[in-house]
Amino acid sequence: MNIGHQDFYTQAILSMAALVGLTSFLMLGQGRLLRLIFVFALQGVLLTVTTALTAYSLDNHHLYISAVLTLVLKVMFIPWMLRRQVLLMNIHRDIEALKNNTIIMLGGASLMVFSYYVLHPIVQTSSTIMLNALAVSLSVVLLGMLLMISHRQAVAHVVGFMSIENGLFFAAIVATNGMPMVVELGIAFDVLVAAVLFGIFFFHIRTSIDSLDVDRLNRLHEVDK
Amino acid sequence: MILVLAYGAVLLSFASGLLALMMNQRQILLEFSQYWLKKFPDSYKLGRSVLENSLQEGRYSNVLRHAVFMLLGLSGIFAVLAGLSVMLGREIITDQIGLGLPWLPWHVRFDSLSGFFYLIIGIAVTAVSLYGPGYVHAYDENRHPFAVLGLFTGLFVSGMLLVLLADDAFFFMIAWELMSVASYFLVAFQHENPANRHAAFLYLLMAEVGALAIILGFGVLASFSDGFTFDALREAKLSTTWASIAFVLALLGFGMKAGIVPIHVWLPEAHPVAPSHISALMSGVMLKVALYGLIRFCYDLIDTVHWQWGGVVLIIAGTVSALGGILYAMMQTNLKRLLAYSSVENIGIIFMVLGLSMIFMANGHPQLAALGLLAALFHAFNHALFKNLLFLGAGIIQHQTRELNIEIMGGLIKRMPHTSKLFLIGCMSISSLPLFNGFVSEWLAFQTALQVDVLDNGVLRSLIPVSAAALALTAALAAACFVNVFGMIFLGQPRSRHSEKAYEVEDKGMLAGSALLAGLCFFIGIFPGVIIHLINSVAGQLLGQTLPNDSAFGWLWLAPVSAEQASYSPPLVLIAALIAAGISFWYLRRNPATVMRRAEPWDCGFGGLTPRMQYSSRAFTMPLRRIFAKAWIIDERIGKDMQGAMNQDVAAIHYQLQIQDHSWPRLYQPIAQGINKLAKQVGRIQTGNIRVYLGYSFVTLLFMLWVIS
Amino acid sequence: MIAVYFVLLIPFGGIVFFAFAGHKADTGKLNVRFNAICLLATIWLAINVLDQNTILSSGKAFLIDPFNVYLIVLTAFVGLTTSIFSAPYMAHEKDLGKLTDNRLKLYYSMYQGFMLAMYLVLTTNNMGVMWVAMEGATLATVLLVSLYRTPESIEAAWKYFILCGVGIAQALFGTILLYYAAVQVGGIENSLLWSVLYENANKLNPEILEIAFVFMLIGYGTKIGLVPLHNWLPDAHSEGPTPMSAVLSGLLLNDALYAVVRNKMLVDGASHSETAGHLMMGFGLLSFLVAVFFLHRQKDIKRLFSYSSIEHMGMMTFAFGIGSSLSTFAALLHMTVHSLTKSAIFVTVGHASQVAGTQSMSKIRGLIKTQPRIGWGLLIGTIAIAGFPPFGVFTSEFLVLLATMHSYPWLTPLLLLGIGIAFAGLFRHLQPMVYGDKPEGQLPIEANLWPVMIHLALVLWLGLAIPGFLANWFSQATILISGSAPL
Amino acid sequence: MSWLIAILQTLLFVALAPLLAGWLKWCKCCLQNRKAPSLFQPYRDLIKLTKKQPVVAGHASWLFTIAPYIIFSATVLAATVVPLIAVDLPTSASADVIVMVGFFAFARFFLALAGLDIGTAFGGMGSSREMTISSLAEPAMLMAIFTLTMTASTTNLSVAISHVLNEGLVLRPSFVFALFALMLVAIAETGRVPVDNPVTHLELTMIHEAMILEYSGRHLALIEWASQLKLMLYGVLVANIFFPWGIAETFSLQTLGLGLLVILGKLAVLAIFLAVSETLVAKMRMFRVQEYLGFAYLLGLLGMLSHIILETSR
Repeated sequence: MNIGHQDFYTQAILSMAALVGLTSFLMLGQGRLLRLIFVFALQGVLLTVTTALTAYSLDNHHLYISAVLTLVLKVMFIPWMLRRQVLLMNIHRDIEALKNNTIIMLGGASLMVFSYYVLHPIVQTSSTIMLNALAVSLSVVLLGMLLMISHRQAVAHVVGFMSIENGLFFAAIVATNGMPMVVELGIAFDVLVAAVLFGIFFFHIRTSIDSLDVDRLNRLHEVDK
Repeated sequence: MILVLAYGAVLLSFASGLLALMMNQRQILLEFSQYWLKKFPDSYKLGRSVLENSLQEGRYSNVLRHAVFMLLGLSGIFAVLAGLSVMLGREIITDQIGLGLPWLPWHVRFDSLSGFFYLIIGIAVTAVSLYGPGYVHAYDENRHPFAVLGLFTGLFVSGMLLVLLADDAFFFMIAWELMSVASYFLVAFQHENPANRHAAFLYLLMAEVGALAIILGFGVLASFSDGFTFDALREAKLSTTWASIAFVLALLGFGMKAGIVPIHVWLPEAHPVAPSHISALMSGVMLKVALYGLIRFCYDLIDTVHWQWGGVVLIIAGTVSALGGILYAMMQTNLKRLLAYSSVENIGIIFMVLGLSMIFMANGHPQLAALGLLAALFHAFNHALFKNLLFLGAGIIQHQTRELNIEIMGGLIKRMPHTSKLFLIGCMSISSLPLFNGFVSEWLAFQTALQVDVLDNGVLRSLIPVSAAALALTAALAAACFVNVFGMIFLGQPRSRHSEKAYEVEDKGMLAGSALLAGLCFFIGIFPGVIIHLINSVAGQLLGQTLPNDSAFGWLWLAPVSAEQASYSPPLVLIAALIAAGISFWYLRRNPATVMRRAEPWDCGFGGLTPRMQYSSRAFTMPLRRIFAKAWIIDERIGKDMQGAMNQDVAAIHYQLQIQDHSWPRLYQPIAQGINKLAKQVGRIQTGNIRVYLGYSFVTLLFMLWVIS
Repeated sequence: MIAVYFVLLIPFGGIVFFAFAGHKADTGKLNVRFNAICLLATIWLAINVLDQNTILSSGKAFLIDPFNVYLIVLTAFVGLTTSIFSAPYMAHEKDLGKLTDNRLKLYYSMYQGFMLAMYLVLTTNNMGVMWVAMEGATLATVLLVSLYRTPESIEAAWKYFILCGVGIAQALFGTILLYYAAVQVGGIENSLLWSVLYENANKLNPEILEIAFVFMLIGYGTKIGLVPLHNWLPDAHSEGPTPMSAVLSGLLLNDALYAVVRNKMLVDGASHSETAGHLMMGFGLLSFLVAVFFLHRQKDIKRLFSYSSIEHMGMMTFAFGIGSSLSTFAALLHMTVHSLTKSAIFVTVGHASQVAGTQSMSKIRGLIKTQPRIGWGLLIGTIAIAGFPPFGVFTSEFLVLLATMHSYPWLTPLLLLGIGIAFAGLFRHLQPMVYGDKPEGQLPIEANLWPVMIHLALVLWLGLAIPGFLANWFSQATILISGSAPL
Repeated sequence: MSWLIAILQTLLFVALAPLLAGWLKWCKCCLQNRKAPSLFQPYRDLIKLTKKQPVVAGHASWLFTIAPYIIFSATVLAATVVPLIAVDLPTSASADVIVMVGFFAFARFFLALAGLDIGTAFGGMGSSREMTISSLAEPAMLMAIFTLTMTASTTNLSVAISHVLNEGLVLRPSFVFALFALMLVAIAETGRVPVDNPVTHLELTMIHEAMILEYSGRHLALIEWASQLKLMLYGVLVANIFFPWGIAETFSLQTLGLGLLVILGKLAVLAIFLAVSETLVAKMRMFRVQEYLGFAYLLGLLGMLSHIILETSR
């Protein structure tokens, strides 16, 4: 079916979905930490807008709250914290040389296709938007994991982790118009705590292996060297 | 009533175990007794004095030791009574104990088969408990706490008894494993020397594997029936294939415990290192419990034994074990190791005869099947007697000479007169000489094999006589082996300081325990009818068929098939022997002029025979080692020290001989290495790099999503 | 039903109290008290459930049914005994100078936090909340894993954090899909509630539920420690303080499995294909077999037993996957006995490594001679976990084997192989540690072995006879999960 | 009545054994162109020995001194089992052929122990070799005997013999094999050339002699007598099992007398065969004995198989 026949709200959601997906791709290809964090913040903004949009169109009040939560957490607090850490440990200059970047990108693209393919059964039960939205969010999740697999910087891992959260959040918003309030709050709380813990851990890792390169966290293994 | 006796035996052995735990609790008992005496000051004068005496510092441990073994002995006696009464009554008693799974309480069944093995265990345990106190007295309480030994001995015995009582798979396995684990701790008792640790590990590992096989065997039956009670399993209607699978599993499981070649390796490792009275129980009794399991499984649970190949398998396995066992035994110099291998041999014989009876059963000759079963059970009984006797004897020797290596013993017959006589009886019965019990069962085995004519299948008709001849070879080799043993230990001149200094054991109990068994060996050898009468009730219950021998003069004549075909009357033979010996003795000794004179033996005129010039055990077995060289992995080294001009003349010669069991390099080492290799390979997946780990979960996710859609 | 609130509020109070009270000499004992009261509360709760089988709290926020009630009591019990053990243990660690007051403060308050999360996972009726609590458990324990601040511990904690975080995120996606499926049907009020979902399971779209289940399985499976998602587990167990390892092995893994099974019940309700079951069987068997081999190459005693945990969780997952009543009963029983035994083992292991002053097994020798109670405890515990009767583990493994024999006979050889190899792997390492002569410079330590004895006694009891009420719960739960009573 | 005959027959055995040995020696001497001692020389030797004072090795134990009596009476017991001049005697019912083998084993057991008891190299060597050879010989012998017992389907010797007797002259290939097997075994068991040489005292070749090297006086007499008895036993076995004709089936004087004469004749012939073979064949190396006995076993096996396949195949 053609997007032209959808109402404005749907169109907006779909374009948002597209943008969110785009941001994940940007992150995936990004070698510089500061830009990575910036794009992540951007994704947060998009989420906030989406949430607000949904809240407005359904005038569902508790979604406003979660929009605000997103704004505070994902747009302000976490990027701010990460940025601060990066500057603190002044690793903002070193660029992570991503090996075989193009392959990863292609992989990401194929992931998007894959997520459509996986979620296909859902089409019977619902409108295409849901499918698209869910597919996008699933691919955001997968891209987040791919980001973590491809990047060696602990900060990048945190960003990836958070972007996975974003993907989940997006799914929750567009597919089910948000989870019950208590769950939303719980998730937000978890994210907050996680963020704080990450902050602590950067410090510890830094002190123990004086770098944030996770490849050097390899004392515990089962391979005979 | 009978059940009370049976339970009593279990509980008493259990109680003895618990009592042993009191070893270190003297203080508590003391305080308690003080309190008690204060409470009733004027009661039980006698009990009070006894209590005070027994709780004295020096006395306590000794008293407790005796008390523990007394309980154990009581349980043995109870077991004997229970077994006898159930077999004489020829009844089947069932009961339930409110333990176990919610929908499956422990089922108990006490029938003649259980009763017979109850009898075996009872006798052995009684003897051991006579023997025990003197033996364990030697242990240093701090390094080898008696509490542990006593506790696990009690658990071990009760485990064995429970196995015989079990009437559902679950209870059976619990009892079975209780037996294994308890004996494991006993093997590991002196765990400061590595040999014990290694043996214990091997033993427990194989016990575990065997138990798993048995569970699987039950599982096969259970999956064709509802529930795990033996009654349900008996109802199971199996296709021949499944029955065969179950049989193979059972053979594997029980065979591993019974120690048939090539899954016997734990035996020669575990028996030498355990305390002697424990090895006596393990070798003499525990193997029989495994045998019980096999008989129960094959004759009782798998309802109709329709496949004679099972019997053939048993015959072949048995023959191999019998020959292998005795050949390996002959090459050992460690006495207890040797005895362990000879257990393998005897178990082999038993399996072989069982196979015969199975074949007869399959071909529809229940009476001959009964004969075979009789021979097998009878041999099991005899083996329990003389193997216990020999192990106890070995214990005494070790106790007195601090030695187990028969190469450096000798001349003990003068220093330990009683022990030597008892041991001689053991040797004679195990090498199946007439007038002793070993011979009777061997004779029955031959009689069974000779009934092969009734079979139609030509292959069997030619296979069975061959195995019978192998049995003959085994018997002859056993005789050679035990001539060697007795000769090296007791005869000739002492080869070491220890055996020169050795003296007869003071503790009467140790001798009494052995004497009991020796007496039984002889008695059963003369009046086999007694036992046969008992076994007939077993056969009657299992096969619904008994032997005709139960006739008049059954005690005098042994005519298992018919007096026409074969008969043997030990009492008459004994009388005749006495007459002949008496006449010749009287006739030759009547002349007083010819009293014996002692002189130096003939030394080829060189003079100065030294003990080192005697034939050693290695030398004794050398011809057989040459003849059956293929049976072992022999590593023989002769080194010469040269000296003198141009290093021509020999100063000294060193002789080294290592003899190894084939099954180690062929079977066990490959498995162990394989597992280690695999483990190394598997270890590679855990690289320590978190990104790889993330990759794992990523890939897994994609894969499973793909699988789903 | 008020009991539930007690059960939740007491640990919450604990968190706050320990966080603000700071660490004193008797904090350990206080911790014991908290857990003891909590245990009483759970018992009270259990007594409520005893007469009527399932209880929904007002507002349906909490659900207590035979499946989770015994897990709740178990959680409280293990929590208590472990705290009993941890008091002297942590004190000793502090004396060794490994820890500071601040860290101990954190430790105790997070201990309560972990307990809270566990109770929440078990009691809640809301799948979302269950997820939140599960994540909370991770967050609560991650700092404890890195409590010693050694490079290894930090590495372990980081891996634990990232892997579990990412994994659990999948579970959230699964939850969302579940919710979505429920919303799709329409006409279902507050459709994240398990009880509601369970009632309407047959209405839900099976495809979506199966996809959701995949995510759940991956997510919670990471917590269960299913191969190949298990990599965090040995690290976290070996580097954290031993009491933590005890509760992780004894409780966390169970609860993750609990979550998976809850979801499996929904999927089974929706679709009558056995996909979910087969997935679980595959995962379980794989984990079981792989872990078995890992046992052989361990050098660190705590790693050894954490792999054995993986092995046993694999077996439970497998058993739940089979889904026959017998196997389900076995799995429920196995959950209980495994967590009892394993936590007991970790307690002794902690003492043992304190005696030897190291966790590397090559240095731990002659425990029976050095400190007989610890040595025997470790030996008996391992015998129990290796599945020797009359301990309860044997019962459950026996039933699992027979159930497999019934349903998938050709898989039993694999199981047997695994059990055999696992046994060899455990004992080849265990024997040198407990047996042999006493090495130089090892001193007996102040050890409290009551927890071990109680645990092992309970396991023994369960092996000999399963008490009526427990048996009743088990069979109720079995009916709930597999749809039919055991035999 | 029958009991009386049985006892008499046993006594006859014991009495005749030295005569057979004498006869054998006589034949050999004649074959080797030596002047033969009188047939009754063995009796004289025995009597002389019983008169002598026995000398016992210094540290020999009681076992050494009672062994001869045990050996002798065990062999006598074996003699009670074997029908010499008459069949179906009660004694052969009280112990069948397997028991007879058992008696031999019994004697051998104590002989070997006695050899070890004196604590010299020779004794040990002798016992070791004796046990080796016998343990190889026993299966071969049982194979041979099984062939017979399976034909007659009894292990009771006298029943078996009367069975062979009653079914008349039947050519059984199995019997031929069994006969040869039994002969070979008999030679090995009785310590004749080529397995052992009873007359030699060259230390390294002797087996039986090595064990009894320390015996003297009445002990030696008993052992010698026992071995002569053993020789005769095997002879009678071979003779009466395979050529039973002439043995008495009813207890009348003439039948018994006839039986006696017949058996004497058979033994005489057998002895001649033995003497010839001993003159022609040389003693073989110790480690070729296994091949020899292996051959005997093979013959026994062939006999068994031919019995199963050729004679009673169904």
